[in-house]
Amino acid sequence: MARLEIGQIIAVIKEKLPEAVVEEILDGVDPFVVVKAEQWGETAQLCRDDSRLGFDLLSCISGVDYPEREEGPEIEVIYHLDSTVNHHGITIKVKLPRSDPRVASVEEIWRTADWHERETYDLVGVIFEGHHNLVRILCAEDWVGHPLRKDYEPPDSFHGIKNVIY
Amino acid sequence: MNLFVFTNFFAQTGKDLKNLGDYAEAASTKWGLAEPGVYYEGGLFFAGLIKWLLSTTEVSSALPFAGTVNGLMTSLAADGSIFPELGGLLITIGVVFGFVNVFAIGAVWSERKVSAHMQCRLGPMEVGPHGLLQTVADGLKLLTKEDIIPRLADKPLFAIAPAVVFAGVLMRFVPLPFGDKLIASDLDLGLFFIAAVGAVEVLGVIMAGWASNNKWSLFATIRTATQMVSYEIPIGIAFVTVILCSGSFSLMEIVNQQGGSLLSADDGYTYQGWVWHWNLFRNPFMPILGIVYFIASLAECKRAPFDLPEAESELVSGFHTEYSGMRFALFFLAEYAAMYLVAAVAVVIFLGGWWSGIYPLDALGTGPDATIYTKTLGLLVKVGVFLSKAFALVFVQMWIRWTLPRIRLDQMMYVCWKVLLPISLLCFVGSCLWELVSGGASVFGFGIVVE
Amino acid sequence: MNEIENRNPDPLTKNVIFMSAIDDVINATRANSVWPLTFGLACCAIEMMATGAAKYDLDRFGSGPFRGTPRQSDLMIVAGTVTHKMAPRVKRLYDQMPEPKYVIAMGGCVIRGGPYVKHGYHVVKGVDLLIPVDVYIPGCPPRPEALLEGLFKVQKLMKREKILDRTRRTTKPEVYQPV
Amino acid sequence: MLLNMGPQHPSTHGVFRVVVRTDGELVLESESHIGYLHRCFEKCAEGNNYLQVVPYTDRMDYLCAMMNNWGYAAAVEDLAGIEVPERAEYIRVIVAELNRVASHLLAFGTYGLDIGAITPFLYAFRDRERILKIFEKLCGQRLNYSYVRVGGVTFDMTDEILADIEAFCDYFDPKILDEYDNLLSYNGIFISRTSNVGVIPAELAVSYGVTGPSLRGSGVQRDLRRDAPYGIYDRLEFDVPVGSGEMGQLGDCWDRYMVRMREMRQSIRLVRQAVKDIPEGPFCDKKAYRAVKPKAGEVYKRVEGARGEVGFYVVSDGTNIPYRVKARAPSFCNISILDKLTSLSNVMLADLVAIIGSLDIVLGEVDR
Repeated sequence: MARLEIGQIIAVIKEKLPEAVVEEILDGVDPFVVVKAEQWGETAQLCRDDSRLGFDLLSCISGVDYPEREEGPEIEVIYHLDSTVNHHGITIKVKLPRSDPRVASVEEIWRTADWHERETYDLVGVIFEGHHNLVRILCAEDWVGHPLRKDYEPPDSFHGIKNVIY
Repeated sequence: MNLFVFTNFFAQTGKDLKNLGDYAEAASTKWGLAEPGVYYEGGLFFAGLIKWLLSTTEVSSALPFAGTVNGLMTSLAADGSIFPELGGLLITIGVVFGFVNVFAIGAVWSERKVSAHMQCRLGPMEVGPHGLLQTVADGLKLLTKEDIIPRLADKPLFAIAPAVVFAGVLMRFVPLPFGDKLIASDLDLGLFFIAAVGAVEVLGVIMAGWASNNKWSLFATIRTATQMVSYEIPIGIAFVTVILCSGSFSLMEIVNQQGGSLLSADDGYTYQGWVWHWNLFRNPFMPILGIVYFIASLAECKRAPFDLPEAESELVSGFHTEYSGMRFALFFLAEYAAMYLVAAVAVVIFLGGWWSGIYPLDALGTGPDATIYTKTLGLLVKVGVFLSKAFALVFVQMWIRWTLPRIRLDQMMYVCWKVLLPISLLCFVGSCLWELVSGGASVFGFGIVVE
Repeated sequence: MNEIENRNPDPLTKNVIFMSAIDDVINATRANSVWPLTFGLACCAIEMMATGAAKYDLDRFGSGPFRGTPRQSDLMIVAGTVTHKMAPRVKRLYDQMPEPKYVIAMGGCVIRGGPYVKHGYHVVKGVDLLIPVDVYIPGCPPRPEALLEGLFKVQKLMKREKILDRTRRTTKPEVYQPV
Repeated sequence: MLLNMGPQHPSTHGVFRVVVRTDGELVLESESHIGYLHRCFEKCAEGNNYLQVVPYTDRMDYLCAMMNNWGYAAAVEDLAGIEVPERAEYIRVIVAELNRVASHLLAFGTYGLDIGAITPFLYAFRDRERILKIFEKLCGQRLNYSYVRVGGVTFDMTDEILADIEAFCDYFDPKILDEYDNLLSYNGIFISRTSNVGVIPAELAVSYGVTGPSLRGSGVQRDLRRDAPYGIYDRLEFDVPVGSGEMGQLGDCWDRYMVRMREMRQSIRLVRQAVKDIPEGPFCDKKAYRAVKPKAGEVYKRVEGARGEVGFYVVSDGTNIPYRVKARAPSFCNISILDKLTSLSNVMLADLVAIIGSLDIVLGEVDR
């Protein structure tokens, strides 16, 4: 297989799932596409299985909290996909409402998503539907809140240990 | 000091029970150690020592604690002030215990130094010259540490397990010579005793691991049980082969044979003892068997690469994970004592014991024209030769430990059952046939015929 | 003599000269055989390993044997950041060590949270909120020489111990009980 | 039997906890728990300005801090459109490759320790000290250098240090060949302990996001230095060693270990080339050195660290404080495969230690 440019990759996705891509921003430092949250599961499956794309490596899942968006408070989940065969990559974003951020889990497609999704749930509070074990991974089990939300306030003390000292 | 006060006390009470003077006189005549009625004033100990050194008669093993020390005590008892058997017992225990402790302290220090120099380091430097007193400091520190018995542990078992392990090792020193005439007790079944009492140590380790109520300890326990029980077998076969060739279980006897006619010409050894009379060169199978024994003995005393029971990276600290303070120190002592023990047994059964393998050197202090000085010198040489052989093997053990990685449990079992055991059995059969065909000749063709 | 007796009201330590001689011997052995617990948490652990390794060689001072189990160690070098998730374990390991025990807080994170003091919501701001600390070594991470210096400080502390005087330990605050 | 290994355990390379269900010595399944060193890197990054974040990146993967610095700096440079002087690029390659050697040395040493050989550890540290000495001369720190910064590097590389580096290469290159291979790599016990243990098939490795030497040990030809060149790597010659399965199945612990050993040699080769070609000129962008204020936007930048792909996803909202910095830590993905490996085949407890060691994790990076 050959290396594809970003435009060609988007074309392949659009060819199979015409509804999925809602927004594509190609002029930034890093081009990215925004995929409809409801269709993310199918898109992910396509990205891995289509031999022209061949995104077999999920590099990273990041969650970013945007409480002050014009469109309303949002949480973005960013997937950085990579292909070890074709040596190309793509950035896919899924935008979720901040009040109820739910998106399909892709841990069956890329096994590495298991821990990454747990981490995103832990720190940003995105709920990945279909994940087999969506519990906190980095913070303590009984930690309260999602620290990377912009309005997060750390607890004054945790289990009797003073946490804020000034 | 206390020892002698203690002995004297018993001697005083003993006087009332029995006419000790008569007994002592009879004994000294029997041993030919002291002229009857001679009273040693002052310097009692040294007088006895000189008297005993001058004696040429071989000490037999008629009494339970016969042998050198007891012979010495008997000569001391000539004045009727020391009850010989008890004194011999106490001194024997003292000597063995003292040796074990001093050796362990020295060995721990040298292990740390050896490892340090192998690893481009210096090792202990601050306590005493070149850190010589480092282990003493460690030992005293461990003595004064808090002794923790975990709440959920099986308390009685937990408490006595280190003592059982240590006793298991210490008991095996009983039939082990340190040099010519220097033996706690020359048991007739010496090698058998060593092999049998080895099981006590396993028992202690199992007790320790089980009683700790710690899963890591339990793992170590199971590993120890499998390992030590399995490796008893190649060791046992090595013992059997040596016994078969020598015709004796007694360690003294086995060593004496390897030295030839030196001290016991009247016992039927008609040849001069040289290096090739050592058991190692007795037949072509013996060197292989020696290596098998050495490997198995590494496993027996839990040294690398068989240090699975205390594998630090896997089982935290193995069976003594929960032990602190002095109880842990006892395990430590036992480990180093066992290191010396297996090395010394290897020296006895394969490497000619205290014989240097050079006839003139071995002959020092024997014969009709021997003086007190040559006799003393000869004794010292023999002790030196024996200890240096054993220490050389201990050094090899250390060397291996700091070089090789650890093997896995299944590989350890594989090595034992599928490599060492068949090889040792082959060597056993081979040695049998060799003895049968050659009539006891060594591999170099020199006759070793024991009548 | 009166003066000395006044300083030692404890009847057990009345025999001052004898006891101090014993103290000296025992303290000397303790100070020269400080076995640290293998307790590396983060970056400082690498420097702790480097201190034990060839160039700096902690073994020269008798502190070579890093013990894997707290039961056999005298010194806990808390090397690295302590987090809230780890805190109960640190406390438990400290409790498992036999007396007399000492703690070195190695590195900025252990002293007061280091660079994570402001935004590190999950970082314990100083291990002395959990366990009593004897010697603090600043640095991020401290150099091996600094750790050696910390060890000497601990040795100095050990040499001041009185074997029958248990007040030093009991007056140490029970700072934290895991909930 | 349920057995809890860690967080304080000699062989877990820090505060990593595995709960294993065992049947005797056999490990039936395992469950990894991380987060005992969660130091909130991402929260800290949101509270400091772009230049102040650099020291936090050191403390993620403290064994190859240079690469983490570089990853972050490159991300911010892309975002703010800062040109890095050519000399700085060369210096970056030199320090990063030296740091890779230092990191692999430590991996070699601690792996020996895990397997039960203690002496290799000391040997590795002896040689590692030489690299640290060079770094100390260069930037005054032994571990967390913060040397590679946005717009260049902190200090210039003097000729004296270059000479030191060359001397180190001359000393070290033949050394790996002879001493280390004799000591550990081809030791019979070592091979029997590591070959055919913890075999990661290539597909599984990719699916689990395993990168770096652990992925190359499974025979996958993937190295960002060659596949997606950054810095000046496209001007330098080097090979990408991959596992060959010469001692057992492809992708076993021995392969992963050996890839690291061979990579050290390639790193030395790269250092030699960079030292030879290093141009004169400025070593940093003085303006970027004082303040960075990129336009709103986002970037994901990856570099090849000693453990795999170090990625930084940086979002800017136009101020001098990053809106969000997400770090993609290679160890985080690499160690997530552990549970799968124990369920794939029945490993023994000693093998579990060998597998963890061969994945070469740094907990500071796993938990961040």
